[in-house]
Amino acid sequence: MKEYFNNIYLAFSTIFIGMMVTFKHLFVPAVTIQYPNVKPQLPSRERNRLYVNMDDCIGCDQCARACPVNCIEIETVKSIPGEDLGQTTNGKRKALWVTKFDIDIAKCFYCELCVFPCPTDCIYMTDVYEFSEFERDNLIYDFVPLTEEERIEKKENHEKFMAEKAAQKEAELKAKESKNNSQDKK
Amino acid sequence: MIFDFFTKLTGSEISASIISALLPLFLFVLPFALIAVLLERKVSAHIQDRLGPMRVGYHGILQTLADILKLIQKEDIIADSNDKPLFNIAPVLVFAGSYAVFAAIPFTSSYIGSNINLGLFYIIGISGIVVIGILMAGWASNNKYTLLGAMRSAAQLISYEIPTLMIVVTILMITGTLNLNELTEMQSGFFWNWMIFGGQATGIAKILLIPFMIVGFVVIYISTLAEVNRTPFDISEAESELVSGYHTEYSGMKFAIFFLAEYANMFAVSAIVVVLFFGGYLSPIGYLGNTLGLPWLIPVEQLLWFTFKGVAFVLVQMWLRWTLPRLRVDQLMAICWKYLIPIAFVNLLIVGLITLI
Amino acid sequence: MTEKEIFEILKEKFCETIIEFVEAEAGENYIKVNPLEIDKVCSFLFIDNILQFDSLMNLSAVDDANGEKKTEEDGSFEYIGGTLSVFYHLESTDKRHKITLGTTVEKDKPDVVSVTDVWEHANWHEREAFDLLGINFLNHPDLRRILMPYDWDAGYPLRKDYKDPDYYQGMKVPY
Amino acid sequence: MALKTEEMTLNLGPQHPSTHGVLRLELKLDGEFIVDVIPHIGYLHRCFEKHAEAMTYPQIIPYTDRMDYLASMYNEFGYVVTVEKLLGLEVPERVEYIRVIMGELQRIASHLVALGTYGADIGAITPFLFCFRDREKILSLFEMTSGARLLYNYIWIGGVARDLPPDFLRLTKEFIVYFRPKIKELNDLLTFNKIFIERTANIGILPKDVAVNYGITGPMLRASGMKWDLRKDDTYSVYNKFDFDIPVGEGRMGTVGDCWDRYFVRILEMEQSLKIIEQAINQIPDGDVTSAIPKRVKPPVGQVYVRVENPRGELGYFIVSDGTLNPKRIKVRAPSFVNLAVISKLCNGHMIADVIAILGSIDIVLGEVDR
Repeated sequence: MKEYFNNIYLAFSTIFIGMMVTFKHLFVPAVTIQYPNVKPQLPSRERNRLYVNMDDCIGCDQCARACPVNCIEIETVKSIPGEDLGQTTNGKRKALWVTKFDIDIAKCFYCELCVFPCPTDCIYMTDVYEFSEFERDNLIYDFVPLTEEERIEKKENHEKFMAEKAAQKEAELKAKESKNNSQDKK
Repeated sequence: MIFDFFTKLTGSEISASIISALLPLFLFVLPFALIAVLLERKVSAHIQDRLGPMRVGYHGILQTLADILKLIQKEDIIADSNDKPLFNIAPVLVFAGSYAVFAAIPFTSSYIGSNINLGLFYIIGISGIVVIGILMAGWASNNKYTLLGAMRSAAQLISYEIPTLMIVVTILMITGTLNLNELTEMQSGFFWNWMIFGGQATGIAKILLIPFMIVGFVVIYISTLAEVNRTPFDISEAESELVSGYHTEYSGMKFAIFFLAEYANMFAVSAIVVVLFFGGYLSPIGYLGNTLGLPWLIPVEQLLWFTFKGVAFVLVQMWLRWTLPRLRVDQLMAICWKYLIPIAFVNLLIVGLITLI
Repeated sequence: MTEKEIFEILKEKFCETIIEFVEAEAGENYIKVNPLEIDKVCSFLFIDNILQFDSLMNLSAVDDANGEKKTEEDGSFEYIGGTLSVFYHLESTDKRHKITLGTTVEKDKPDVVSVTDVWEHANWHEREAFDLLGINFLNHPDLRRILMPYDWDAGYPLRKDYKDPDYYQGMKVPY
Repeated sequence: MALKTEEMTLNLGPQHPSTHGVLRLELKLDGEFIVDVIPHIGYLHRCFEKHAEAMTYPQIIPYTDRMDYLASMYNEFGYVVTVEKLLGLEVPERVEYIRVIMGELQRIASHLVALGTYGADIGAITPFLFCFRDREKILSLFEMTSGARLLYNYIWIGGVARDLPPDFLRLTKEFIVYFRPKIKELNDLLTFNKIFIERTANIGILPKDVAVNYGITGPMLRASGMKWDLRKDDTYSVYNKFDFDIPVGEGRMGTVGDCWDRYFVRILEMEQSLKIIEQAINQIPDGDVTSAIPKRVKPPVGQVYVRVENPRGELGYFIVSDGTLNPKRIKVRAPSFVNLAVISKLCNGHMIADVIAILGSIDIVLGEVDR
């Protein structure tokens, strides 16, 4: 019997305490923000969309190797002598044409492992976070500043250079051989 | 009253009854449901330190309209294995049950849908249709979750009618009438004449009655809360167990009708509590119409008072909902059979003895 | 109690079934047990008053990848022969000592006796080992796949030479 | 004549509001009563262990985040401790302190989700939002430290990715001051509510010996009355430098080891975590946090099993190294995976609503169950 009334008492008192808590919260200002109108202040270490500053990129492929999901694809072409690619901001001389630097941001899982090994600090994560697209292909970001023709041209240049070099070598070799041959004949 | 007025106006009893039957729907139930849904969302949001809907209109006041528009546009999905006729009738029945209650509710002294002598009895009886509707919905959906929800709901609604009736009988013993209009008029005067303060009784009987009337009010409030499936008694649509209970399979407009019925019901039971214990449409402090000498103002004021009282109880229902966890089905039954019914019985007995004084 | 002492006790009890005490270059040492006797050893460890290994911390199966590697033309490879291992990490919550048991089975006939009778904990871990590495636990009460679909018939994914099937229930697997 | 009845099979999940992910429970019902529960898992199996075999040791860290996504910091912590043991690496003291602060903050965040969703399972939505509101504060602290709110990749082998930001310690102190009254508020609102007690006390009782035999760990084991916490009993990092208690279930509202105990142990643990954080903030030394990070992680041939006290229990990593850059095998002893196995034993004889209560009190994260 005692328990019976105790139960009733407990039920009413605890419900009353709970209701007082919720009643107080009716007048507490909201902790949420009205998102698209008000945007949160993001800390400086925010890890969102990847960005590559191609002026500084030397095409060393370290970020692509560090990536656990292989979302970075880099292709490079060696420059031919006489071409000046300029320097990076921390004084490294660039020696490679980067003809492909694709980041598939749909694959990226924002671990930031690619940022740390970069020798020129040119790949980093920004605080841009709204970048949904209707087409999945639009999420593959191409960072190379060169136009399509330029890329082909660089490749061709390199191939041509290599071919010339090979031809030169061959010619040298031939010259050598013929020299040897003539020596042999002698 | 209003029916006679329309009979005179249109000259035909049929059209008059149709008009007076539809009047509360368009004047009261639909707008109320629209506001109540928004209110529920706003109350819950502010309790939870949020703001709730904010984007449609100023502070989201048009949100429910937008929702209704969305629900109307939605495809009406009927699964292959549903029992189609029952599936389609169920929401109608549920709404009919809860809407029919409004027929006997006295909104003002000059408007009552149907001023029948068995008003209270009629309300208790007609709301039983809701149980049939819910059982139908649960069965016809052909889904185990809905079936469980419907079974729980039926058991719950039928059990909780007993304490409700018991308290109604308690009131009946004091007032001696089932006519809601008369019942309200018997509480006229100032607020100390309300049933919760012992009604028209005087002297020692009044003082003795007050605690038992409060107990009676608490019991009937809890049991009506259970009858409209609100937390902590919402086991029939317990979303964490039964997904959504008996209306899991419903979508679009049919779901909206269930929703409408739920909010109509919330007000209906609040209205009953108000009529029984809080003087119905009566003003606690007198009428502005009397002081200004404008007799037509009095019904308007009464309607405002009635709505105010009803909405206050609806707000308490919401407040409870966003505070409390849910009971288990056996505990729900235990509360009814072990606590509410014995207390209501004892209350009935004591009030009966007091009225003899 | 150190691992060595426990090993001595076990050696006294089961001279021929305990195969050896393996000292690792790095990490932890373990006691190698015959796979068909492991349940006896474990129930002894569980019941014995001095040892009281009442808790199995972990049970893990490993593909040792030590068979003869046969590489196909398309780069896929297969191990012929080789072994699978199962490691049991035991602990006594009362006496506060831990040991590791290990057992090695041939890949062609990976039969290990289940220790579910001793520790209920082993139940799901053994199912996982069966699911992912195909170790057949004898006397297990409910040896079904646990993480992979029940009708997965393309082999055991954690084996080093596992190859994705082309289709699973009509769906192309590598999307 | 007895009425003929038959069992009903009810599939709870894989899509269900309160299975905390994609768990499927096959319930055999006799009316509302449970005859048998058969859990089916694997709907979120993402082959972590297979993936890990193809990756270098540092690359695995972001993957461990994704196992128990509510306690990512602790998953990293456990993994990193294991690899460091394999390498025989000593880390600077400041790193250890940072790891402990992060770990304990993560424990609070994780318990807040557990408690909040448990309230929602029982039917109270408001505590759920209150808990998430407080958790967001912790996530903001993590965000300013590591840059991400959920999957941090912050604790690295041999150190942490970056030093703490300048006002981190001040904000953490502020958080502690802010959070203590919130625990009381939660207690008022939910813990001591009569309906909540009715729903959880004496439900799903797990005795101590059964718990040990099933390998149950963490708050669940402690709720069964066993004083067992790896931070004290098999200490790692710098936990031996702090003074804190191990709360155990006392059966205050029912029997020892019931759902209410499991719930309440988590609340008490949050208070202990606050205590640890306070001490750690006061003791934290200065130093370089990245000095011990090795350039190439190439452990010697060997194997190691290391366990840490994850918010959900004993998180163990078993790593077999074959001396290359990639591990040969990583096996994760996931606490949720182990704790979930006991559900069929706990549920017998209870009702459908109790299954939800029991499942919530186990506090599973399906990402970790299926890996």
